[in-house]
Amino acid sequence: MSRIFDLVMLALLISVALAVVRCRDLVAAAILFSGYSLVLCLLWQYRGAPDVAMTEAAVGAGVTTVLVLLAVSRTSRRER
Amino acid sequence: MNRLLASLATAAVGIPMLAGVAQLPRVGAPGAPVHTHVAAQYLAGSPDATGAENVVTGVLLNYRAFDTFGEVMIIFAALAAVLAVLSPVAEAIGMPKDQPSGTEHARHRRAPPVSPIVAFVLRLTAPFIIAFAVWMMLKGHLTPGGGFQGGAMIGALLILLSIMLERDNLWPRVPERLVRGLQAAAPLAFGVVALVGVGLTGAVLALPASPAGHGLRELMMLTLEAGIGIGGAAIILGLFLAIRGD
Amino acid sequence: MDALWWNLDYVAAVILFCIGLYTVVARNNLIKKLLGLNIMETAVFAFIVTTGSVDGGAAPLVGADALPPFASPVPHAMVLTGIVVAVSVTALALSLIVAVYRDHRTLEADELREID
Amino acid sequence: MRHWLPAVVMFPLVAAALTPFLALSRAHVARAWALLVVALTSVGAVFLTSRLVIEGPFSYAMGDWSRPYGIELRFDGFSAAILFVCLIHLLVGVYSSHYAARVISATRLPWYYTLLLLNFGGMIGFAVTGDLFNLFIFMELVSVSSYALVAIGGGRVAPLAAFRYLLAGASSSVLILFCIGVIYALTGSLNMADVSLRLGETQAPAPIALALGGLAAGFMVKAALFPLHAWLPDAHASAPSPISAVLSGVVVKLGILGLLRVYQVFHDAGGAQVAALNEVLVWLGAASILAGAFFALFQDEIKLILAYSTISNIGYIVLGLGLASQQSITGATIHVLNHALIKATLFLAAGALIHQTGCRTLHELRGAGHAMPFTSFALAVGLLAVIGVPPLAGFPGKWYVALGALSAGRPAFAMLVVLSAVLVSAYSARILNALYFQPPSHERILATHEAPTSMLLPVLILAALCLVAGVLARFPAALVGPAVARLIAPAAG
Repeated sequence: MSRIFDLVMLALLISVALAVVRCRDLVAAAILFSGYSLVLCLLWQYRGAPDVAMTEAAVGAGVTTVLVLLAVSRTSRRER
Repeated sequence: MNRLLASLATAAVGIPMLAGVAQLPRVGAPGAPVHTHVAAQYLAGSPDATGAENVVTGVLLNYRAFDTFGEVMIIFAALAAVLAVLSPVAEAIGMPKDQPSGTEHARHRRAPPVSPIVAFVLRLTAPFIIAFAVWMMLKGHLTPGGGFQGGAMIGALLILLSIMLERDNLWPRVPERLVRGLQAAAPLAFGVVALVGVGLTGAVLALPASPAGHGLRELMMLTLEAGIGIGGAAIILGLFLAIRGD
Repeated sequence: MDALWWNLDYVAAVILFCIGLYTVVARNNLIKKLLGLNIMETAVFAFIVTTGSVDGGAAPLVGADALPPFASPVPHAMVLTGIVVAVSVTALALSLIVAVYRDHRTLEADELREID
Repeated sequence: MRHWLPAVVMFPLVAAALTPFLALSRAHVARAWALLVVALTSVGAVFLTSRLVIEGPFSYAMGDWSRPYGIELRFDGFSAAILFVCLIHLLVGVYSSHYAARVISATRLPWYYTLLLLNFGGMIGFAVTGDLFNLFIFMELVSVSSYALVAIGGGRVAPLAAFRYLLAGASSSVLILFCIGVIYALTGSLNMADVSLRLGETQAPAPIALALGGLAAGFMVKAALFPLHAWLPDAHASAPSPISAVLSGVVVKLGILGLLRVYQVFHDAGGAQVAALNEVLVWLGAASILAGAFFALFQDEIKLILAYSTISNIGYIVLGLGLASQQSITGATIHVLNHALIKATLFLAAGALIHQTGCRTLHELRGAGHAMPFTSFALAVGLLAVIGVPPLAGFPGKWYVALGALSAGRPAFAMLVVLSAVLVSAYSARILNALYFQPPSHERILATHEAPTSMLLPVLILAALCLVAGVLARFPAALVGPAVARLIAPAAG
């Protein structure tokens, strides 16, 4: 059973990563990247690494996404 | 043409990786060297050797404290770097006059007002976020969590508060020397603990392991956790304010 | 080939790494390149955490009632530090992007290449 | 005082973190503090090197945890390079007072000195650590401070060049971290000496080849070896001149020192794979020599010529490593140190020319030799040294590499080393011709006077050192000899 959960999470991870890459709107890409970090956080919590999961959630989903959105607000939102 | 080149480069890196990774010990195999060599010693000797039931914090603050010192220096270097790149280039000779930063500030001040719902929810949850972050910082060596996770949480909260309070200029004017002191809290904590460690145990970054020194070891670990937390929060807020253009 | 089936987690990490590398090399927008770099970094972190995992392993908390086997704590310490390094590099990259936009008013690599 | 080794690393870094607290926005306080810190650390470096000469390599267990449970700092022949790191950072600090005040805006100056100290401490940490993950952390610390120092001068090209440098550097760092993860998965330890032993026992050739190839590729990007060099010219040319001197003199050598550590770790494990890597390094080194010198011929901006010259000189060093004979690796290590002095002289002298005349291209700098005699003299000494003219610093490194090529039974590469001096002298002659033998075409050349002493003194000291290092090359060779011998010794396993 545990193997299935792993494979589902990994498949979800890869699909969200592809979505981040293909998405033209940078704000949407930043939000998707925040989702990517949360899926990663869940996977690590399941893998028995609570410290790392918490850090990835707080820093990866939190701070990185806020900084990317801030930079997008000061530059251009659309990727040509 | 560019896409072909990129996919060739990616394949040139990816395929050897797959080949190499396939022969690694099976994922989760208990007999793998990852579990039998150094990690086994850490897990076996952890509570008394390092004074931390959370072995990851024990590794971060005791066995490999020098790594964490390097990590703390890197996040400080990021703050120095961002401020070096984005500080206004006003009066350097021969430099085109940068756009007057005055308009930059005005643009932020006219940012859309924060909706009352967000303001109320934030005022309601702020104390709980702080309580949880401080608890995680100070209990980091017993339960999952630690200095940096608490610091990141307080940093995120300060970012939210800065957006909300700055609009109706309640944002406190903190003297610059205090700000720079808080931002250097983590390297300072490591410097102090290293010196005290040399005094007590004769080795840099060593925490006193003898039963008599357990109380002192606990205090030194808390100093490190608090330094990392406060330093991390101040730096994350500093990064946010710098990239926003203050 | 069954080795690849058992190490599927590693394979997924390598696939993520390749997605990130392709994005950094092929995509045109500087912010998208940066997101690709972040995907590469998180892929390596996923790989390192997975190397430390053990079947039915609990978190490395050796409290009174904790039962072995425990996940290896060293990869967790490495990835914790790695995440901090990643956010540092990302913050600096974003400030460089803002500086580039302030001078050139564009973030597209091909337009920027014509300027210098 | 056996705590010198950790003190030499931690003191400059904690002092760097305190610089903004002490200086706030007063640049002169930051500069004085930085110079004091670098001077004190240099005393420690001299003490450590003297202890190395007396006792041989020694190590220090951080946190009193013995190998492999804690982090171990190890000071061996290659770590003695921190003497040159201290020297160049000291002279760049003195040089920066006048130069930086004009080029960098007042609000950024305190951060300029903070980043310089961080770069300095990170480089020392990288040179003395004996732990793989610690190596990665100090490499990142040096990289982050270098990216920002390239962009601190502002201008149209600098931020973009810094971003490209960041992408190349961060991608190679990620690859290096991945390989450290593979090594940890294989051996369960991060201590270099312990890993080297345990790698010899594992029978998994594919991951060992992956780790070796990945680490080598990552450090090749950091050292800007030929096919992976695209980020260097713009970054080193658009950075402020004192930073270009630090980048080309010290930071680029981080990749070479990394390669040496990789050789030490994989010495017993992959005999065949290490031989294959040597072959790759030999051909890439040769290509780097020619490509760097060739591209330098067609540049008009003086700092771009010097940047491409760095790529060419990295080619000599990597060629020496690839030939894997006692003489060639000793020659490569000597050239790492001497090239740091030469390129620092060249970039600081060129910076003085640009600072006084405001002109950056050879065409505009015509006739500057007569207007600024001392600076141009130092530049000429540096150029002769880069060609490899015997008494000067460029000669011993190349000479040992050529001898090493002969003893390794590959005379073609010895010929390449000697003949490539023609290409190098071509671009050097272009600069000398523009400075001395052309009538000044730019009106500002006539009006300029010599650079201020705070800039002139470091340049002249470095020019003198180019001569001293050329004559006294025996001492670094002796210092590094045993470390190189251990590298060549046949695999124990």
